[in-house]
Amino acid sequence: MKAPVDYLLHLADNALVLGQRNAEWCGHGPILEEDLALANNSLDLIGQARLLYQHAAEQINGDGALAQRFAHLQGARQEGRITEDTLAYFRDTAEFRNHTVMELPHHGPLVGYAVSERDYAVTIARNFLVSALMVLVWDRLQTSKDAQLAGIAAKSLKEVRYHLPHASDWLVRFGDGTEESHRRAQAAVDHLLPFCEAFWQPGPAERAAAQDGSGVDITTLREPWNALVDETLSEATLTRHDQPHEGYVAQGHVGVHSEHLGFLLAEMQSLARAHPTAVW
Amino acid sequence: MKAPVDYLLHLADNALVLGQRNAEWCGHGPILEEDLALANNSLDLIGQARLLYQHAAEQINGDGALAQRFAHLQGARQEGRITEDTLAYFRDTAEFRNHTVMELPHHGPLVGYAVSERDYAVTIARNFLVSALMVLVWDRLQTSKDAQLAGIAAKSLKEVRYHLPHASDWLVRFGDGTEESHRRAQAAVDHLLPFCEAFWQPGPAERAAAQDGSGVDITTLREPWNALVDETLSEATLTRHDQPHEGYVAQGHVGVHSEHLGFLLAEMQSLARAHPTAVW
Amino acid sequence: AALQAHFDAVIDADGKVEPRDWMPEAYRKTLVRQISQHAHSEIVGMLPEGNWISRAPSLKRKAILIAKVQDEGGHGLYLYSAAETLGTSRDQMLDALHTGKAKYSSIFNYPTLNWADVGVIGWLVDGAAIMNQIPLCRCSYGPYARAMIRVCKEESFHQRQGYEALLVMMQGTAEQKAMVQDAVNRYWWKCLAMFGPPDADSPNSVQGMRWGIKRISNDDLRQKFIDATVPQAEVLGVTLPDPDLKWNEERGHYDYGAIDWDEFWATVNGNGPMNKERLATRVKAHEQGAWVREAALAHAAKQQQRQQKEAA
Amino acid sequence: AALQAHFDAVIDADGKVEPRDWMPEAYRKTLVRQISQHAHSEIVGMLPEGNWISRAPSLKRKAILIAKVQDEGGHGLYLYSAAETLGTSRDQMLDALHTGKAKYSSIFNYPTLNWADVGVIGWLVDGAAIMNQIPLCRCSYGPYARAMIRVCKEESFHQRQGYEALLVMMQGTAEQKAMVQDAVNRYWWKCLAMFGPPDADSPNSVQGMRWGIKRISNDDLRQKFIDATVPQAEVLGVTLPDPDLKWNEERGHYDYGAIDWDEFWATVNGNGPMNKERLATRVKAHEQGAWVREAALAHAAKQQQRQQKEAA
Repeated sequence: MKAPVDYLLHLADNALVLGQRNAEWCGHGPILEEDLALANNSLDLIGQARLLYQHAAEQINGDGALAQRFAHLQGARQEGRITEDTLAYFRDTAEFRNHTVMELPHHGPLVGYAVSERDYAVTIARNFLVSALMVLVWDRLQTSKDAQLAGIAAKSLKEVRYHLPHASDWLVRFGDGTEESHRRAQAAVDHLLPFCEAFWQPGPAERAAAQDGSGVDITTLREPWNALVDETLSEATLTRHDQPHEGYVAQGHVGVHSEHLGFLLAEMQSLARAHPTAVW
Repeated sequence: MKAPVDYLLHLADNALVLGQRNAEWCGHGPILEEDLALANNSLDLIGQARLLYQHAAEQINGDGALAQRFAHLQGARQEGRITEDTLAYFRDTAEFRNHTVMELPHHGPLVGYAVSERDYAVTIARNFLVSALMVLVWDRLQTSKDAQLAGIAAKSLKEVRYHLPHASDWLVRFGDGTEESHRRAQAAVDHLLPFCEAFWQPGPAERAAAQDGSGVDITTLREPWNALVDETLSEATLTRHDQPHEGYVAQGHVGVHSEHLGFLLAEMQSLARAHPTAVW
Repeated sequence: AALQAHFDAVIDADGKVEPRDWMPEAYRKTLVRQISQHAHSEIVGMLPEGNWISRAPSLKRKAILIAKVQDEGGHGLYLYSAAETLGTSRDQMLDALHTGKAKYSSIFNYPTLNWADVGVIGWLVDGAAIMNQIPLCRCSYGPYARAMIRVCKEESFHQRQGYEALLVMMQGTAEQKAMVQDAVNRYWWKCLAMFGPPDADSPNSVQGMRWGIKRISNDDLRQKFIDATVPQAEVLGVTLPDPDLKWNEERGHYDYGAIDWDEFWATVNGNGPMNKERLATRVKAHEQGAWVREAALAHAAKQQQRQQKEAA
Repeated sequence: AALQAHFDAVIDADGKVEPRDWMPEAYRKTLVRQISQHAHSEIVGMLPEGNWISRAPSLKRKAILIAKVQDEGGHGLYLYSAAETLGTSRDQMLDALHTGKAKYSSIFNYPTLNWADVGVIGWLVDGAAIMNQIPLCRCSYGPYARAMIRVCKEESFHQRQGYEALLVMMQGTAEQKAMVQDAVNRYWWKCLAMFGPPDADSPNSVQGMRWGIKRISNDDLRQKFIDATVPQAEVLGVTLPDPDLKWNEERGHYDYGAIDWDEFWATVNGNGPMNKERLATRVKAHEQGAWVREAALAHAAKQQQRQQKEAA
């Protein structure tokens, strides 16, 4: 069996959008080793996204109703068929299904068209919070009833098992480092944690996948995720202020994003969209 | 007679790109009054660009050879004809003919994909240097042999006669203000002045227009421009370090831009290019 | 007591209170709070629309949008001036905004996610704002009433422009129509909440009515807005996202569904989708602009010194 | 003197000098200068290509580009390590770069203006770099020679990838072909200048040859590069922007036109199109990363203290 296309797109969009963000540091990192580490993280994520989009594209091309649903995406097709690039480069903001936290810029809360210096603490805190989720998700997805997805999960799990300690080691260094690094790390965690609440409010695609055994019931991962997060935050001498969660829960995974994704996609898709029939 | 299309595009691109940059401050200005002043400046510039693009579009649509040259621009056409929006939204970076100085971000020298806070001193210094040029250019173009361009010039002259004192008053406040504002203003002027050298190296379109009487021989404006610049810099207690000019002269006006224009256009054109047949 | 009697008489006669007139402290405070909140809303309200200036899909729309956002800044300016006539400086008001003491319209704590949001803000948000504001053109405090006359005139213009932009989009591609519907779906309920809590739960209103600062109740304004908007939505060809919305012959009004007041209050209390982002952006602009303001002051002081020397 | 004699003997026998060996101060200095300059070139060289990562037009090309830029950073790392074996720290070398005392390859002072620039940098810039670097794989200083073997292997891979990307574009749309030609037009002459001034004007070369640090002359390398590249350009279908470029049967080489050395020297001396931008970007990254490095040090110190306490 195959996982629902929208579930694959959710996983793929998460990986692509975070990979796009992390690659922004390339050439601008605080230490050369970190330029390399983030480039590596980004490469892994884009690799995961490609496998997931390819898997989704195969299903779309093989199913008349799905093909119809995606018929408006005309770019980067090969012999009329949708490719990984059609899905990455020709969907609009509202069609992306990544969690909002993936698309946030590397700084504190600001509106979409504000500019600000990048803050490595935000980058590290996000990579930590997301990797802590994904080690759990990919581990479970190894036993997905969708064998192809299970294979992608096994590969991705190996990768995220590098990402998580990288991010958590740095978060500990920041939290338990200097006064400035502690302040930045705490601010980053305070900024990002509320966006993580969305992890536990699965959308229709995640629920469908959990039901048919191709996906994971994400709500069962909340406790182990909390344990991972609490352990590292405690080692980092950082405090959690997000419980209980009050107010808005981010909805990127059901297509209602922050103001930031539009700008990210405008840049990412600009060249591909200017040449929709080109092969690269 | 009509001015050469490439000359009109040069003037239009200057106005549009600087208008786009100045509008970035909207909602982020240092004082509410400045948000309004820059929005006003931007509105004037976009208004000028529209008149110039419309004038260019008429010529292109009315001339088979020109129509052929622009045939690859398929977006935002009306009944198959090129519009102002075709020219603004569907040309690529290398087809833009604005001076490089117009496209620079509101900060000091950095590569295209670097991020930095905006510096109002850069904004003001650029508006000053450019307005000082354009009061002279529009004044001369009032007697262009292209009557339509002469009309646009008369209107634009009135506008830039507001822009110039606005920018020069602020430049004086900065130069003759606090230590920090002086330092920022001097750095901005040092950063931007070398890009102005390009004003005096007209490209083929400007030379053709000067020759046929539709344009202005820009090199004759160098002295009066220097006088305007020197007077204000002196009042601002700022120093000119750009004479004699050594090294690279910016070439945006002949299509070889900085790394910044690509990002500006990616954002500006994103929505229009995603919907090339739409009417807004 | 004579002063109070005079004030009461002016109010009762539907006259205008002017800055030089005596007024009760509570009246002054209420007005400062309301006018500055309105001014802050204009300023914060520049951000959601400002978000689309760089990406406006045609030069004409870009110019219209810049002009509109500029008008909002202008409204902020007159409203701050009107509030200043009551003895509170712009700096004090900005400080109250930046420290979270003063509020602004909660509608601006939602993001603008597609280009149609700009049109929908014009049509629905400005439309709702006008409904709220028209009665203020007759409010008892002169400077506020006069500012509101100008604001309302410009807002009506914006509302028509917004609606017109949506009409064009609804005649366009399938994607354009989908954008409009998506924007309407996200904004409709938030606009209904703009009129404030139901009259039963609205404690400030009675005193406001007495003072001629508030003239029509929240629920009445909301009903008026709905009744005016439904036919416009039909002309446009969008569906308003309320299955309970239907004409009630008996009442002579549209019935409508239940507003999610929990969501409204969460947003008012700082937990909406963009409260932190909007406020932090304003604070950042102000802080990063400090050197500009300081430079202007320093230069003015130097100029004055020089003039005094010359005069001496 | 015995040390000098041993050193000379190793050099003459084409042997390897190792970090523990005695070496003349001038040899050490020359190597530090050359290796650190090379390392800086790798690091600064991440920027022109890094400029296109966010806009790479397909996921495959995005992944290839990230991997390539990452490799460049990796080259920077081994080269800094090789230079550190000569007793200069990475911090010292970075400081020399950031204060403008150390140079980096001037080719990176040109902007990347369209996507084909990425392919052209792989094909021509990396191609020229490899020509320069292959002889260094046999250079007399062991750590440098070994670093260069790895660097050259990866660079050759990048060069083939760059060329392959261009081949695909040249089979594509008219716009894609135009991008490739435009990029070649902008980079061709700069690449020829990468081999350095003509032999007649190149004073450092003799000592470098003697020490086995430089093994082939600038002009010879340049000719070799041109001879190798012209047929590749033909296969690709691009025109090299040199009307004087033609096969000289007699010499068995391509003749070529005059290089604009004024432009070259202006750029080397800091007045190229992007010298300020490249350097300022590196300085900014370093300065803004200071708190990160300080945090790592502070945390390591705390850890150590805790371990000592536990041990006590």
